[in-house]
Amino acid sequence: MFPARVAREMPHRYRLEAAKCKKCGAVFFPHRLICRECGHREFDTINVSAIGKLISYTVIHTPASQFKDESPFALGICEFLEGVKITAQVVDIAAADIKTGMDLQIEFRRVQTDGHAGVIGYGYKFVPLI
Amino acid sequence: MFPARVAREMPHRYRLEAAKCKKCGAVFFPHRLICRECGHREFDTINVSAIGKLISYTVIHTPASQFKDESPFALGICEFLEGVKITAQVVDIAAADIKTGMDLQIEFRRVQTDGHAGVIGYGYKFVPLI
Amino acid sequence: MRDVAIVGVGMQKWGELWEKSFRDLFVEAALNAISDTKVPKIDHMYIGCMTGGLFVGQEHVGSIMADYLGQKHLAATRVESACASGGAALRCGFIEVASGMSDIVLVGGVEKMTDVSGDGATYALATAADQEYEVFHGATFPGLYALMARAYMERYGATRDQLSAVAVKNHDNGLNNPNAQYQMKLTVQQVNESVMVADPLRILDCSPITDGAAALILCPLSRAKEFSDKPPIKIIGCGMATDSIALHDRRDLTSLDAVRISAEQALKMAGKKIGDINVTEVHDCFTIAEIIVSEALGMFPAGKGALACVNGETRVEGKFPINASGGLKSKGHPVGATGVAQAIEIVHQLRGEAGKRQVKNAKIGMTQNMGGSGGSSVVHIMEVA
Amino acid sequence: MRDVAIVGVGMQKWGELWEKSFRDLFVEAALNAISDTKVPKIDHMYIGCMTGGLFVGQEHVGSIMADYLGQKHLAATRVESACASGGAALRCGFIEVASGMSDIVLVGGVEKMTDVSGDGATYALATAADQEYEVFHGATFPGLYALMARAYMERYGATRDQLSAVAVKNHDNGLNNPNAQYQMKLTVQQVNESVMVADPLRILDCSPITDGAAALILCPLSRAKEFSDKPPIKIIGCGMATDSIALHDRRDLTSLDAVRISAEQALKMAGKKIGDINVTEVHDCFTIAEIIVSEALGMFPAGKGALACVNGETRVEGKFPINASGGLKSKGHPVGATGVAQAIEIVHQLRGEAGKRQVKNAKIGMTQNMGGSGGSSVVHIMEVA
Ligand SMILES: [Zn+2]
Ligand SMILES: [Zn+2]
Repeated sequence: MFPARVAREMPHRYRLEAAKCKKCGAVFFPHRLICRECGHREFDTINVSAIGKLISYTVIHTPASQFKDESPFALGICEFLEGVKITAQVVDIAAADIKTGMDLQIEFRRVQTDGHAGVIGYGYKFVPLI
Repeated sequence: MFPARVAREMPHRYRLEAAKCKKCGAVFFPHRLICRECGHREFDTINVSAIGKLISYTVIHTPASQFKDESPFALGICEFLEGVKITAQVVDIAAADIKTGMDLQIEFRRVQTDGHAGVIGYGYKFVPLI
Repeated sequence: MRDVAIVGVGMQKWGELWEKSFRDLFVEAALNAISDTKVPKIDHMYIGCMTGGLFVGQEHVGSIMADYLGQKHLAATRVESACASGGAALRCGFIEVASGMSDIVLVGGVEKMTDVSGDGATYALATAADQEYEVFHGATFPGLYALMARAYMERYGATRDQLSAVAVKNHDNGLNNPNAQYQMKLTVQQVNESVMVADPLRILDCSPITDGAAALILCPLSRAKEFSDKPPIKIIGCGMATDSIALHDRRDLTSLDAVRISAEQALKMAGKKIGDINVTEVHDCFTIAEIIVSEALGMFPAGKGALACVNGETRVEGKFPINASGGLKSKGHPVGATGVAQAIEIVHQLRGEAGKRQVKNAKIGMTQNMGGSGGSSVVHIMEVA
Repeated sequence: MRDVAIVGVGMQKWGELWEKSFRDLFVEAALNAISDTKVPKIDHMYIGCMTGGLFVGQEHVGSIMADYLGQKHLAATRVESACASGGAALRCGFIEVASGMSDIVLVGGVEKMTDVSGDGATYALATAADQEYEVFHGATFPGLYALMARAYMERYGATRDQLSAVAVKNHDNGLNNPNAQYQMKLTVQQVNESVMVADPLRILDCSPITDGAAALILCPLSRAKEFSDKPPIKIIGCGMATDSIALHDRRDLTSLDAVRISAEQALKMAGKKIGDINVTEVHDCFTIAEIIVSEALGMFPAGKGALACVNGETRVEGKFPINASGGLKSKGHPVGATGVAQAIEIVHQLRGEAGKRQVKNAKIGMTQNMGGSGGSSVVHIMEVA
């Protein structure tokens, strides 16, 4: 059985579900109960598009314990068509080849081998376009 | 090397050192920087006497994880001649034989096998008089 | 100091709310409170939360909750006093409005306790006790209250049945509270025979592990009519006190001095006597706690609290109705939220909207919220303005 | 609201204080603050602490600290806003005295960070970020500020040398502060060549892991002469704001809106403009933070903060002296204590007792304390009364 914490985040982490405000159209990832832009409380569920633009990145050399084995690893923020920005690891590319402004694609991967929650965590990572 | 946290508590946990207010004589275990009774800030170091009187006890059936192996175990509060009261496990006696008001003696034992701090913790426990 | 009123309240049905995250729990309760009013915006927010760090790996509680509440840039302060975090947050909110620093303040409380294992929750809760001189030796919260219970029973001759009567009474009340986690009737025998947790306390002496949140809206009394058509509830007394963190450092295991002192302060500020209070919510984290608290508040002499409950004096129709909501025992105990939810129950009682658990002619109400084994206590007194 | 003054301050030399426990650290600083005054007793206490739970397994911080401070039954409230916990505690204390609820309030801050491993500290600090949408993916605090640093450098053409200039300046100041953790001179080259932590940030861009505490005493300005012969320092402005907890949810990675808004609030309350401020302590948890904060405060236009530091404008003798104390970078950063220690430095500066790091003719001072990657900010403005 999945721990509740993993199950709860599955729509976002596994299916990239976002919430689009029915009133003003603002998009939030993950979902919210009230729109940060207009205060409306009803949303449509949409999916974040698969390709985003990298707006900044870093290479982390001193991670928390559950990421020790992968260190150093790149972490970036991508901006997507819907207006949402997402933080995730940038993988399958050498650090020297990562450039701000490049397009990256979202893929489903194992993220943590064993977090403080004591479970294997799966979710999205950014990879280069094929 | 001892972690700092263990070394810091050694005077209290290993040697039962208490602080006696130089002004009003109140005794504190562990030490304090200011007397809770009179506000004085100078103390003499004394040792808590080895035998105390049990003023209440319980038998814990649902402990935190580092005490799982010993569950159920008795925990009591003893009052000592110097006026201090101390909480510790009551061991080497069947739960049914523990009585409020009985005299118990302090002994040095292993207390935790592996706490959240990740170290083996030694300290005092209460045992019956020989 | 300006007069301060509660003009809106909100929570949700509490329980093991696996589908609701820490942030969603809080936002849901806060939106319910906002919807209970006509306030246009919030000026400041206080959030009671005992340990977001250990329960969900999330501190910086003010920032995340202001963000997800959709209140851009809202200043928000998280407040902690163990299980009295909610009461401490209410005190801060009261002072913020009384001072004139802010007009509209949201006071909330939240705890998400079921994302960790039972062991993990036991560890997290034990951080309210002395980590080095209680917890290191194996003390748990039921264990500390068990030490108080045995001392009380031996000194005053209180019985197992008398402890159980507290749980039975609170579950009877909780049956009439749709937001309660456990809406089920208990018998003395069921409590007496339930699984041992820390002798003499059994599982049905203990409040449960709960996910939940609660929130209320404060404003200057002079502006209350702008924001609500319901009767404004004025905060007339506020007291807070601490005691030694370690139970063994108290002068007496069967007394709760922080409770006594915080109640004396609040009564003095309100200009009331305990006999003036019509309805009270107290911190019954364990059956023994409600008994000793009722004595510390001055309702009953030392050693007589257990019998008073058995005699019905603390029932909804009694002289001192205690925990008409069902208390922590039946309603649940998401530690950071509890103090705020206590105030919400008093608001419902004073507004006359408590339904089947309504205390008749309730004009003045009191809340008592406790941290740890009595290391802190916060008391509020409210009346219909 | 009553006028409020700071009449006493205390801390200790910060560092890796292995021999001092969580409780002793706090009590030592609090006793030093009390000894700096003639106050007979404390009416209430606020304690800033980010995560006693994760660093030392101790919550219920108010109870344990009141107990070990020897102040029987003193009401004490712990306040958290991540690394801005100290600033948030000062805001609460200011309001408590301003309201008339209490006359003498001790505001303290404490963090004991070296009882856990480096990994453990990284985890504990990361709970100030979004646990589910940043930390889950591997974000650390240096990592988040590194994302800001790269965006800033690429947008404005800031250089590696310019980041390093901030560290060099703050270490130069720290040489003159006997309480600073690192009293050592740095060169641009040393910073540039130090170990990489999160590209482009290196270890000497980062504030250290520190054990420490700080405390100050507040009272109504009208009573300040009773308690101290030193010039009372009046709090004339107080601002606080939040922003999204996740860095990626901000409108712009190179701005800090919570800082800008909290500063605007405080300046408005004080009736001052940024040009009126003679001395400022800001939250330089990383070199890039000081640069962006100096812009958000309105000292320099966006993109010009890095150059302003290089040009000496933020040195003790510059137009806008920043972090004369050495800042978090040299003084150390026990997260819950930092905001309180910033106020202590301003008190020393306004009293004219800052020795070799004294800013000339300092009459008005400002503190800016930040939580997380900018998810909260608290600003205070003070002047010699
Ligand atoms: Zn909208
Ligand atoms: Zn003394």
